[in-house]
Amino acid sequence: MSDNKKSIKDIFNLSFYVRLGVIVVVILLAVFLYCFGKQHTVYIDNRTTEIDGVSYRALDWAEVSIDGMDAAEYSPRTRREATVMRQKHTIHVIYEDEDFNQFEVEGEFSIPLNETRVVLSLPAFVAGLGEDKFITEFIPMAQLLGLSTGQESSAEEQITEEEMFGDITMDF
Amino acid sequence: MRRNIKEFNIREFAINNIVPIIFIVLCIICIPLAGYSGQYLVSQIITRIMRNSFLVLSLLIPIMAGMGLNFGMTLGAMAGQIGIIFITAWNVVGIPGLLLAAIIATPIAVLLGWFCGKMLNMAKGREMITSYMISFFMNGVYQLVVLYGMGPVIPIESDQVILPRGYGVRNTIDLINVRQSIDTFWQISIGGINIPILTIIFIALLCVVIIWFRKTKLGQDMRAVGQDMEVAREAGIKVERTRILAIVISTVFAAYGMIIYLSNMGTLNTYNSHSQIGMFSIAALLVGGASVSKASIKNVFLGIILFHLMFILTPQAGMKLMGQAQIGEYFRVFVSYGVITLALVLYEIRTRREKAESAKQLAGLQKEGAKA
Amino acid sequence: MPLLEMQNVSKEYNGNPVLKDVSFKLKQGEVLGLVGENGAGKSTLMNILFGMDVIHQTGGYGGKVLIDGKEVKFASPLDALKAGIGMVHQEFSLLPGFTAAENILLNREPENKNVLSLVFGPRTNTIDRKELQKKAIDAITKLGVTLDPDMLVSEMPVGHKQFTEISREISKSSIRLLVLDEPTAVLSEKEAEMLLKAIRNLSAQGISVIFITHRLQEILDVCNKVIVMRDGRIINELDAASTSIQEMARLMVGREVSAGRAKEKAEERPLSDKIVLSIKNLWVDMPGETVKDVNLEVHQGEFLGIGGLAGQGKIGIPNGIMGLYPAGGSVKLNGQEIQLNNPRACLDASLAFVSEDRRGVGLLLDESLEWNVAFTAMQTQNRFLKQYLGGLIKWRDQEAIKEITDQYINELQIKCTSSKQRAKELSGGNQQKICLAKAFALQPKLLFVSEPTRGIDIGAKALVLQALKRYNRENGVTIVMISSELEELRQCCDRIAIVTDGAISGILPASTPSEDFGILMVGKTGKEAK
Amino acid sequence: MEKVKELLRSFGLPRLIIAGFLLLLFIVAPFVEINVGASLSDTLARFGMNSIMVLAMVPMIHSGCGLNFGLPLGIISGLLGATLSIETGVTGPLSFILAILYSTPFALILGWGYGQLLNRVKGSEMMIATYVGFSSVAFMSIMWLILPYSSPTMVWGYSGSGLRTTISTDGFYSHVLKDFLQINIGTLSISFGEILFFAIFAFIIWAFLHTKTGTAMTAVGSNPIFARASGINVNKQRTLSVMMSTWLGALGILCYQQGYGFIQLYQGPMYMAMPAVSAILIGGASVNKASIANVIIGTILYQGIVTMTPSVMNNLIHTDMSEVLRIIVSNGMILYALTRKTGASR
Repeated sequence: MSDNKKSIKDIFNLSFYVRLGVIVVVILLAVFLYCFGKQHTVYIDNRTTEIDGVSYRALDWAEVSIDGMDAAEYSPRTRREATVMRQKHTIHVIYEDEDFNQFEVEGEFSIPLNETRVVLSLPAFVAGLGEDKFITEFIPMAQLLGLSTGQESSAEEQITEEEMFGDITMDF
Repeated sequence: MRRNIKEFNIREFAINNIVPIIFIVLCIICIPLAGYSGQYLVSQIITRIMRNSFLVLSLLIPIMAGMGLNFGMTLGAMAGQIGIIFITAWNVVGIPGLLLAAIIATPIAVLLGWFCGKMLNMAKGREMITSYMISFFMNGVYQLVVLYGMGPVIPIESDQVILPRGYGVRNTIDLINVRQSIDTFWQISIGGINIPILTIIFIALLCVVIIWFRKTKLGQDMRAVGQDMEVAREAGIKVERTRILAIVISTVFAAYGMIIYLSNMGTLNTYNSHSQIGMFSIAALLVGGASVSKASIKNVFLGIILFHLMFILTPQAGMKLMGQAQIGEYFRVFVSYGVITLALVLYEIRTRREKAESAKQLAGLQKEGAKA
Repeated sequence: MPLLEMQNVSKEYNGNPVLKDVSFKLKQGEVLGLVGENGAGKSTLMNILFGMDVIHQTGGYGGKVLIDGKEVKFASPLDALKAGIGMVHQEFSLLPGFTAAENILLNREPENKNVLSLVFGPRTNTIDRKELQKKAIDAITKLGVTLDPDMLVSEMPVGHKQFTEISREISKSSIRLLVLDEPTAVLSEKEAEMLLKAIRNLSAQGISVIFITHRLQEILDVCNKVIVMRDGRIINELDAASTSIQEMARLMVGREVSAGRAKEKAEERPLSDKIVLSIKNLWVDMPGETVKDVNLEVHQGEFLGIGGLAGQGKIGIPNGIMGLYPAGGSVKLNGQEIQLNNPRACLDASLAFVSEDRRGVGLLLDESLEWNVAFTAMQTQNRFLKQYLGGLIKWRDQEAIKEITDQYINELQIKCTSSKQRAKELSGGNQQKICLAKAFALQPKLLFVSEPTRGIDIGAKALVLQALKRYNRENGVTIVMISSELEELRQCCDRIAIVTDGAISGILPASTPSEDFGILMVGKTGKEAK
Repeated sequence: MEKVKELLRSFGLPRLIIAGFLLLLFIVAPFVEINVGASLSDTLARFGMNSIMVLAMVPMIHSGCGLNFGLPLGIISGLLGATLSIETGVTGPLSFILAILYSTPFALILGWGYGQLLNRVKGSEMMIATYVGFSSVAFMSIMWLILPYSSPTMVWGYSGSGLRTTISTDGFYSHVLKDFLQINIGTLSISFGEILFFAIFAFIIWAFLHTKTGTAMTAVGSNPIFARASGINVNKQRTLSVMMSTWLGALGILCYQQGYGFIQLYQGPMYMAMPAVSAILIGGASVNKASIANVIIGTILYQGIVTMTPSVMNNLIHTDMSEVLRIIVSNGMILYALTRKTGASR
């Protein structure tokens, strides 16, 4: 009977630590993959915005490039989207003010980990506000206005019995 | 006398390989009927080998442990799908996304496999029907989790994944962000046919793992348990535990296989992608000449090639022959089920015939005695 | 100091003593022959030595087992293995798809350590094939036989399987004592010779052997001493060099004729000239009880016993005739050829059979006693049926069935709550009586009864035997009874046939002294006795 | 106390849970504004539709062939009978009788072949039966497309060939049994026609099991070696039982169609064996023992749950989980029966 009782030494042997290590490594890997592989959509917004009671006017003309990708031109009230992975990004903005003076601003920003879609306000960025100010959570217009999306009523999907057992003519 | 032996061998060979032979004949008939170009067929076959071989390979280990065809591999597929649902909801893309899905799927698959193994230990001698029913039962549990649990109980927020009503996962999920990310990561083109090297590396790796596994102590124990549980038990092998491990390993591989499969397909049918996977994988393996008690890597690849050739050809052949593609579609379903039935029946009959051999020997002995 | 010593070992099963006061010593390198009839207590003795579960579950044993002079009590066979005791059983415990080497080192394979085993546990170490091969060859050489380590067990002749089994035991490094249970029973003569040589080899290397066999010549050939057991006692300890087959055989079966038993002996009756059943060149493929070539004639109204040691084929005879196992040859009942492999034909010819496998063949365990008693008669003879619509509908006649069942319950004193009770709820003895009732209900002309007293208590035994005897004497039904217990046969039978190696080795009147039967049982008539 | 325990054991825990659950549903029902009378009549109507298919399990369980997962084969015979009957154009109750007559030879021939097959694979009947059922459904899917049916009620309108996936039995035998002898008491309506139809066949099976042949069949299932030693031709009995099961399966689907109002072709019969199998198991049968009582209790419990859960659930938590629950309960029941040690006494 004495064989069946494992002493503490038997449990905490090398194998135990290696296993623990492997589990930790796998969990760390998972966290890393989550951060690394998560895709974010950045809506770069060039429109007049009001933050903390201060109004920032839209830029008259701007050329923006994120992470050195192809630059895009922005006139006032433009919104373009960029899909990026990871959290930390660089942004490079060339803009003109009313007097056609060109300025070049380069900066870094990081997207909150669990935000899939964020809005980056160019005027706020150029004005040199903090990261938490010029990056805001993306709220769909319809939801903002309190409307139903219309999708809701049409797309209520019904799961029927056949679907539960699978279609026998499916491809494989 | 010599000639006799040779004839006997050919007949024996034909009987033992009746399923692959039927398929080869079927494909030979269908190729001219369907009228596809060789290049198209080859590229299709390659795509499908890449898509499915991981799934089919996952069946090998339970066969080695004498537990028959693991219809419970559907459980692994479910685990893989849950992983995929999570990464899609989180918007983790590309190969990192798939890796993350695999990491999420692993503990779920281990748990499900353990449950399945426990159940099968309670139903020794009828593992196959039981694993089949387990897949049905767990399908219900999966529906419960995915259709009602995801959203309110398991926190998932994503319009891409969750139904507009606020809970439950959509019927189909577009996997655009992970679609073929493994295949296109490193791909070379030979004669207009794209060959995904990374996928091939993965599959080759699994083959190596299986070959290596056969050489381990655990692999040896599984073969022992598969041949005779009582003898293995007497020798001190933990039979029950070994059987559970076989199912767990199979389930985990099936989960990875499902992730590869889905990433290749590019869409997830939340409620039925998994349900037919087990059936098709098993049919493919049997088409390759495997039986309930014996299967090798060779069977897997031959099986996938033949089975999918038929899969690609029949709708077109049906179209040309009968004017209805649907006939071909039903035909391939019929063939899949038919192959499984035939293989199971042949296996039973063969086992029976072996048992009857000893009586013949005795009768022979008696005759010899009478002569002498 | 002796390697193994047993002191006053005794054992009871449910109050029945099966081992009484067994004491012996075994020195290192000695070969001890152990002989005795089935049920003499040999297997119980070995079970005690190995600490088998049956022993613990039935209340342990009395006396002492000493190894190297120290008392041991093994909790399980694994403990016995650790102490260096190995056993080779009669049934092979081999994996057909493994090679000899793999079987020899089953679950003791040498391993190559690898990194993955730290994560996934030691079972992911790979097997060191070379080392495995080497160890296997070592064991085979130690045994001194020729055996290809790469041969699959399924392709081996029986002898090689036996060698593989023994090699497995001696490949265990600590092995000091090897128990061989009838190792030569399945071997050809040549193979048996090789095995005997191997035993001598082992003995020369200092391994002690306990050799259980029915082939007495082999005992003389290899053993240093012989222990003869009977009825749970050691009857005599003999020096193998100075004994003879006759002496051993006599000791094995010989019984002191007590006054009480003599009365039970069957009275001598004149044998009818009419032959009811004649069997010619019968072979039966019954696993473990193969019948090779049986020729036998049964006379009208007699009570014929068939005896012999277990595994020799006596049980195969009725099972083959009644179509339960594949059989061939010719069987004639009253001159009419009976179709073999067709149970219905036998039943239609008024043969009946009480199987030795009560639970497997003899009873519908999940059904009522009524069904068990009446079923066969109903199906084969259309009795206990009410017929409607001119016989189109044959309705079960519940009253008639109950009547006949109650009749037999009274006659055979079957203990049950009612005739509706399910058969599996009865005790072994009462189940056996139900089997008899089923056969009697068939009103057969000839009745085969196979091992009617196996596994039932003494009281029930006597009742069953009495019932059979009465049925034979009063109804004039010819009975052929197969039993492993010679004494039992001698109580009821007129003549007793002995089966050895799948054939009849002799038929003697029941009054013949039991030594003569003993000789018939153990010897391949004459050849080994000479 | 011991007796209560014994009773509980014999009744089986899962069965108790299911019965308790159903009882709970009926208790809760009035509080969530569900008409108990209507629910009851619904349950009974479903009982009438499904009971014969459940009854079809009995002969094969009795002969030891296990649960008839190959029921789709019987259903296909029924479908052949149904489509042939409609093809002739006969309407009204007569078409129902015709459908039964037409399906009988198919059921007997298919059942015979199926029985022969099962005799060759003793010990793993259930797995092979499942796949025989599936292959036959797939095969018939092809047949429905190419068989030369011409009745406009059945073939696809636009192509003029191939049968529709669902065919209405309106004007033919829709509700022939359901409307026969229907009695309405308040909200409760009971169709005695269906129940009578079931009762007739249940009686026939019960009576059959009391005849010589029926006794032999039971013995074959109870202990095939005993039966063989008693001179019974085991294979013949098994084949007979399979033929009976298949024929009852054919009748069962016809009975189902008349209540449901539609004939479902193609993949329709695929998974129809599962509800029938789990119903009889819920009723207290095991893999090798079943009685008519098991059929009745099982069908009522199973159909009761199927009808009650959706309405109660919907009114209670505004979520219809009933379909999923049904899958879990019915397959869980089959799983329970398969993994029970006593189920494998042979």
